Amino acid sequence: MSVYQRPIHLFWWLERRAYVLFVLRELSSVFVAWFVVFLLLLVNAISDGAASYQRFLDWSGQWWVVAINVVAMLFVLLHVVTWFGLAPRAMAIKVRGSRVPARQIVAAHYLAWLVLSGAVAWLVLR
Amino acid sequence: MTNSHDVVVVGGGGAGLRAAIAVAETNPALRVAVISKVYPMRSHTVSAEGGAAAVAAPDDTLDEHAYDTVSGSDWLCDQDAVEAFVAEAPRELLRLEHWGCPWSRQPDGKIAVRAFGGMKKKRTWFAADRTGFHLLHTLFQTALSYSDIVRYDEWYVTKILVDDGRAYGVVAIELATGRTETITANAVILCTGGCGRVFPFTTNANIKTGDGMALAYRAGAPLKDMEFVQYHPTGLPFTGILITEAARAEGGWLLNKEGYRYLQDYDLGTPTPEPVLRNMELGPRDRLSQAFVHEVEKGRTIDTPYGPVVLLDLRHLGAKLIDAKLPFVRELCSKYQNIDPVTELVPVRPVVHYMMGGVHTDLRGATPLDGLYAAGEVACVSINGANRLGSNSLPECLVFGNRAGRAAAVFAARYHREVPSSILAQGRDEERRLAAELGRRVEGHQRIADIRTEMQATMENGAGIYRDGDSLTKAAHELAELRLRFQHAGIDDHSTSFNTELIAWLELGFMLDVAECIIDSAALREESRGAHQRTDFPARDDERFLAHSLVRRQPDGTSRVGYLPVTITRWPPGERVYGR
Amino acid sequence: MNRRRSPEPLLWMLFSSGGMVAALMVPILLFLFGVAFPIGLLSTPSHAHLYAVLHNPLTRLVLFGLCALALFHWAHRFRYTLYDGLQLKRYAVPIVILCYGGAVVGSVIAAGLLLTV
Amino acid sequence: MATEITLEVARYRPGVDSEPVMQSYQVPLREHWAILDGLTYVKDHLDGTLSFRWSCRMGICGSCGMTVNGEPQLSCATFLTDYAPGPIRVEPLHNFPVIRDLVVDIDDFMTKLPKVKPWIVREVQSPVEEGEYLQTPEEMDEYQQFSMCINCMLCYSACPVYSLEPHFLGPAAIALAQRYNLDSRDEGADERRDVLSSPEGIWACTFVGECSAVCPKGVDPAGAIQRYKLTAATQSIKELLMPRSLSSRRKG
Ligand SMILES: Cc1cc2nc3c(=O)[nH]c(=O)nc-3n(C[C@H](O)[C@H](O)[C@H](O)COP(=O)(O)OP(=O)(O)OC[C@H]3O[C@@H](n4cnc5c(N)ncnc54)[C@H](O)[C@@H]3O)c2cc1C
Ligand code: SF4
Ligand code: F3S
Ligand code: FES
Repeated sequence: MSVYQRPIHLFWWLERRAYVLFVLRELSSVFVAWFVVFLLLLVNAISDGAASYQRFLDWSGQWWVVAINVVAMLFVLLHVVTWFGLAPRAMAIKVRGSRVPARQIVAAHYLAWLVLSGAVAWLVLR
Repeated sequence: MTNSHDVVVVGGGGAGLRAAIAVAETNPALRVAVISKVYPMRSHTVSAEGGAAAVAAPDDTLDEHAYDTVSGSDWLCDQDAVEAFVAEAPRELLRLEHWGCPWSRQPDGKIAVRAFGGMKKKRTWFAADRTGFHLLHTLFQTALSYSDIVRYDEWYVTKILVDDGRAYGVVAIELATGRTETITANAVILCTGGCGRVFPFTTNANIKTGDGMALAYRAGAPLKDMEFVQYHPTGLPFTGILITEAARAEGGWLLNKEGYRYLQDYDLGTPTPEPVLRNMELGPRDRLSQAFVHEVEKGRTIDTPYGPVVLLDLRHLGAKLIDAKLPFVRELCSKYQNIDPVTELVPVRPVVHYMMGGVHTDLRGATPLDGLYAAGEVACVSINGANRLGSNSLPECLVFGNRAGRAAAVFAARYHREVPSSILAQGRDEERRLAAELGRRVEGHQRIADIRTEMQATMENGAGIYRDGDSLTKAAHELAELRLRFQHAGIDDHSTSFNTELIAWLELGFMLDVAECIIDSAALREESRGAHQRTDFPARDDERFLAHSLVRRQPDGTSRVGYLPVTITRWPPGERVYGR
Repeated sequence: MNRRRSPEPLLWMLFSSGGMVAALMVPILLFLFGVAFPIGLLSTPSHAHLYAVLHNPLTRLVLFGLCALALFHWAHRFRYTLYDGLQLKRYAVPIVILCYGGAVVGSVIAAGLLLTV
Repeated sequence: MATEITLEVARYRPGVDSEPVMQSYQVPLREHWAILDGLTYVKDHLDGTLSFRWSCRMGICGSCGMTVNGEPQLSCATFLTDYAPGPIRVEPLHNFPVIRDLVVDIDDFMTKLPKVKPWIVREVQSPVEEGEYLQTPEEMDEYQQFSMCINCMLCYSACPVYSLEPHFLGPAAIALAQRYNLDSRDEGADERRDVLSSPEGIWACTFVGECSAVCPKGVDPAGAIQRYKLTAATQSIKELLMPRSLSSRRKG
C-alpha cells in the first residue's frame, strides 16, 4: 500500500496563526534568560559600588539596550498572558468539594501578580 | 488468501463487541475475531441517545418491564424471549457499569433512571443523552483489554460461506488495500445492525444498509417480521437526526401548528403539565408517528421545504435541566437546525429509525443455519414484535450479544471441524467475482446513487407509516425494475485502495434484497399491528396473524413468506391501552 | 526506560516554577530597570538605597531563586524550541548540554554574584 | 446568496499520483448543508471515485475528520454557508499518512490506545450481583469531560509535536488514560504511569494547546496532559524524597 506522507517544512509553524503564537510564546523564554543576564549585570554593578552602578545606568540608557528591553518586555508580557491563561488547565483546585472555575483561578493569578509587582515597585522606589 | 479463527463476529457495534467479549470469557482458548466495516467505535450504536432499559428501582419489577414490552410489541414478540431479556438486562447494564460506563447517577452515587415511551415505570438507565456513545466506547475500550480478540477494522464482509447447512466463515474485503480474503471459522455471529438506509429519511447512519440481513438471507437463513419498520416521531426535518425520546420523557411536549398538544385526540390520554408514564408524549412510537400522519391530513402541521413538521416544545424545562440531562439535544439543535431549544420550538417529523425484524434466531441467538448466530438489531429473537419500545434495543444488544457469544463459543468448541475444501473453493469464487465486478462494470450507465434514491422513494411511498395492498404491489414492481437497473450500475472507480464506490454498490445490492423482503412480508400481512398499519386492513387480526412472518430466499432468487406461531407464556393478547 | 530515573519530571517542575516566578516578577523588574529608569520615566533610585535592599539576605535569596528558576525555564523551553521549531532533535545531546548546562552555569554565576554583594 | 459553491478537494490516488492534486467541484450552496453534504453530492452526482469516510452525520462517530481551509474539522459539523462565497479547500487530516483522497491511516493511534490501558483496572472485580460501584455526580464530574472523546483525530492533526515526533502518544490517548485515572472506580493509575510518564508520553507535549482548540467535543486533552504532568512530577519528586513511600496507589 503506497501512502502519501505530507512533508514537514522547516517553517511549519508559519502554517497557522496559532502555531506562530506558540513559537513566539516559546521564544519568550530567550528574553527571560536575557533578563537574568541583565539583572545579574545590575546586581554586579550595585555591589561594585556607586561608580560602577552609574556606568551600568549609562549603558542601560543606550538606545539599543532600551530597544532590546522594550522587545523583551513585550515578550515577557506575552509569557505572562499565556502562562496565566493556561494555569487553570493544569490545576483542578477544589474548594469544599466543587471545582473552582477557571476564570477565578486566572483572576487569582493576576491579582497575585499585581500585588507582587506593587510590592517590588514599592521596595525599589521607596 | 485464507485466515482462520474459531469464532468470527461480523460487526463491532454494541452487540458485536459484547458477543466477542462473551466468547473470550467463555472459552479463552478460542481464537475470536471481530470484522467491521468501520472502526468498531464508529458503529452506529454510538449514535444512540436516550438510554437503556433494565429494572433497577425498588418499586419496579421484571414482570412490569415484560408486560410493557409485550404490550408495546402489540403481542407479536415471543414472551419467553422477553422474560429472558428483562431478567438479564439489569445484569448486563451493571456489567457495563463495572467496565466503566459513566451512567448518570443520583446524588447518593446510585444509578439514576429516567422515564421512556411506553414504559410504566422509570427504568431507563442513561449517560446524559449520549448513552450509546458511552456504552459503545466502554465496550470498545474494555474489548481492548482482551488482547486475544483479533480485529479486522474496515473490512467489508460480502458473503457468508455455507456448506451442507453449516456456516464456515465469510469472505471480506480490506478497504484500505482492496485485498479480499476468505476468513474461515467454526461459528459466525452476525451483529451488523439495522437497515434504515433502505428508506430516504432516517435517523440511521450511512453504514446501516442491512448487510447482515441480506448476507444471512442469501446464505439461506430466513428473515423474520421484516414488515415492521419503526418510525420515530421526532427527527430533525432535513437531516433526519434524532431528537431522543428522552426529550419527551424529561417533559417535552408535542404541539401542532396551533400550539395544541394533539396527541390527546388519538387515545393517548389527557395532557398534564408534568410527564405521566405511558401517557401522551410518553406513548409508544408507532402510535405517535401515526398520530402525526392524521395531523397532516387535518392540515394541522407546518409545511417546510423538507416536508410537514410538528413542534417539540422543551422551553418550559429550562436551561439547567436541558444542559444536565439533554446536552446533546441542545448541541444537535443548535448545530444542525440553528435553534436553541431553551428558547425556541424544535421542528420535528417522524423518521425511519429501527428495524423490528431481522434474521430469525432462537433464544441463544442461533439461526436455523448451523454455526450461524445473530444478535442486535440485525437479529429478530423476537422481543420487539410489531413495535420496539425505546431504550429496549441497547440492552437487547448486550443480553443477546452475550447469549449469542456464549452459544457460539460452545458450538465452535464442541463441533469443531476441518473447513471443507468446498468452502475454500467458494471463497475463491467470491474473490474472483469481486475482482470481476471492479473490472467489468465500466460501461455502466446507471448511477448507483440514482438507483438508491429511487429505491428509497419506493419504500417510503410503498411501505411508510401507512400502507395498503396497492402501494405495496406498486412498490414490488418498482423494486423488480430497480433490480434490473442495478445489474447495469456502473462503477467508475477501479482503484483497489479504499474504493467506497464498490462498497456502495455492494451495499445497494444488499439493500435491494432487504427492501424486497420488507415489501413482500408487508404485502402478505393483511392486518394492522404495531408499526405495520394497513389502511385496507385497519384492525388487528389475531386469528390469522398472531404469527411471525418468515421470508426465505428461493433457489431462483425470489422470496417466499411463511409464518411461525408466536410464543405466549403469561400475557394473552389484549388491548394496547395508553393514557388510561 | 525506568521512569524513576527519568529526569523529565524534575526538569518540568523546574521549568514550571521558573515560568511562574518569571511571570510574577520579571515584568515589573524589567519595566523599572530596563525601560522606566533608562528613558527617564521614573527617577533612578540611589545607589545607597539599592545597595541596602540588595544587602538584605531575603532579597538575595529571592533573586537567586528567580535567576536559577528562570534560567531552567529558559533551558527547558529553548530545548524544545530547538527540537520542534527548528527540527533539531537529532542533536538532542548537545542541545541538552547547552540548555541545562547553561542554566547550571548561570545559576552558579548568580549564586556567586549574590553571595558576594 | 450564490446558488453554488466550489469545493477544492485533494485527490490522491495511490500508484497514480505521487502527491495529492486538487480537483474542483461545484456543489449547491444550501442552508443546513454541511461540507459532508457537499462531498456526498459530489460522490452521488459528479464523481463516484471520490473517497472519504463518514457515517453518523451527527458529529458523534468521529469518522469524517478533514482539513477544511487549513483547519481540522468534522466535515459533518461544518457548514457550507459559513464559507460562502468559497472556494472551500478540503484536504485529508494532516499528520497522518494518506491512503486515498480524503482517507487517512489512523492505525498508529489504534496501536497506541491499548498501551495506556483505557479500561477499568481493579485489584478485585466485585461480582455484578453486588450491584453498582457507587459514584457520586461530583466524582463523575472529575473525568466526565475526558470521556467525551470520539476518537476523531482532529487533535492529532493539529498537534505539531505529533507531526515531528511520531512516537508521541498524543492528546486523545493521554486524555483517555486520564479519563480512567480520574474515575473513582479505577485503580490502574500506577499501571498507566510508565507509559504516560515516558519521554514519548506527557513529557513530549510542549503545551501547544491546539489539540484542545480544535476538539469538537470539548475534551481539552491539553488540560488532561498538563494535569497529569503536575501529578506525575509531584509523585516523582515525592518518591525522590521518600524512596519507599506508599504513594504509588494514588489517583492521577
Ligand atoms: C439515532 C439513534 C438513536 C437511538 N437511541 C437508542 C436509545 O436511546 N436506546 C436504545 O435502546 N436504542 C436506541 N437506538 C437503537 C440502537 O442504537 C441500535 O438498535 C443498536 O445500537 C444496534 O446495535 P448493533 O450492535 O446491532 O449494530 P450497530 O451498532 O449498527 O453495528 C453494526 C456493526 O456491523 C458492522 N457491519 C455492518 N455491515 C457490515 C459488513 N458488511 N461487513 C463488516 N461489518 C459490517 C458495522 O461496521 C458495525 O460495526 C437508537 C438508534 C438510532 C439510529
Ligand atoms: S480529544 Fe477531541 S479532537 Fe481529539 S480525538 Fe478526542 S474528540 Fe477528537
Ligand atoms: S497540541 Fe500537542 S503539544 Fe500538547 S497541548 Fe496539545 S498535545
Ligand atoms: S459523520 Fe460521524 S462524526 Fe461526522
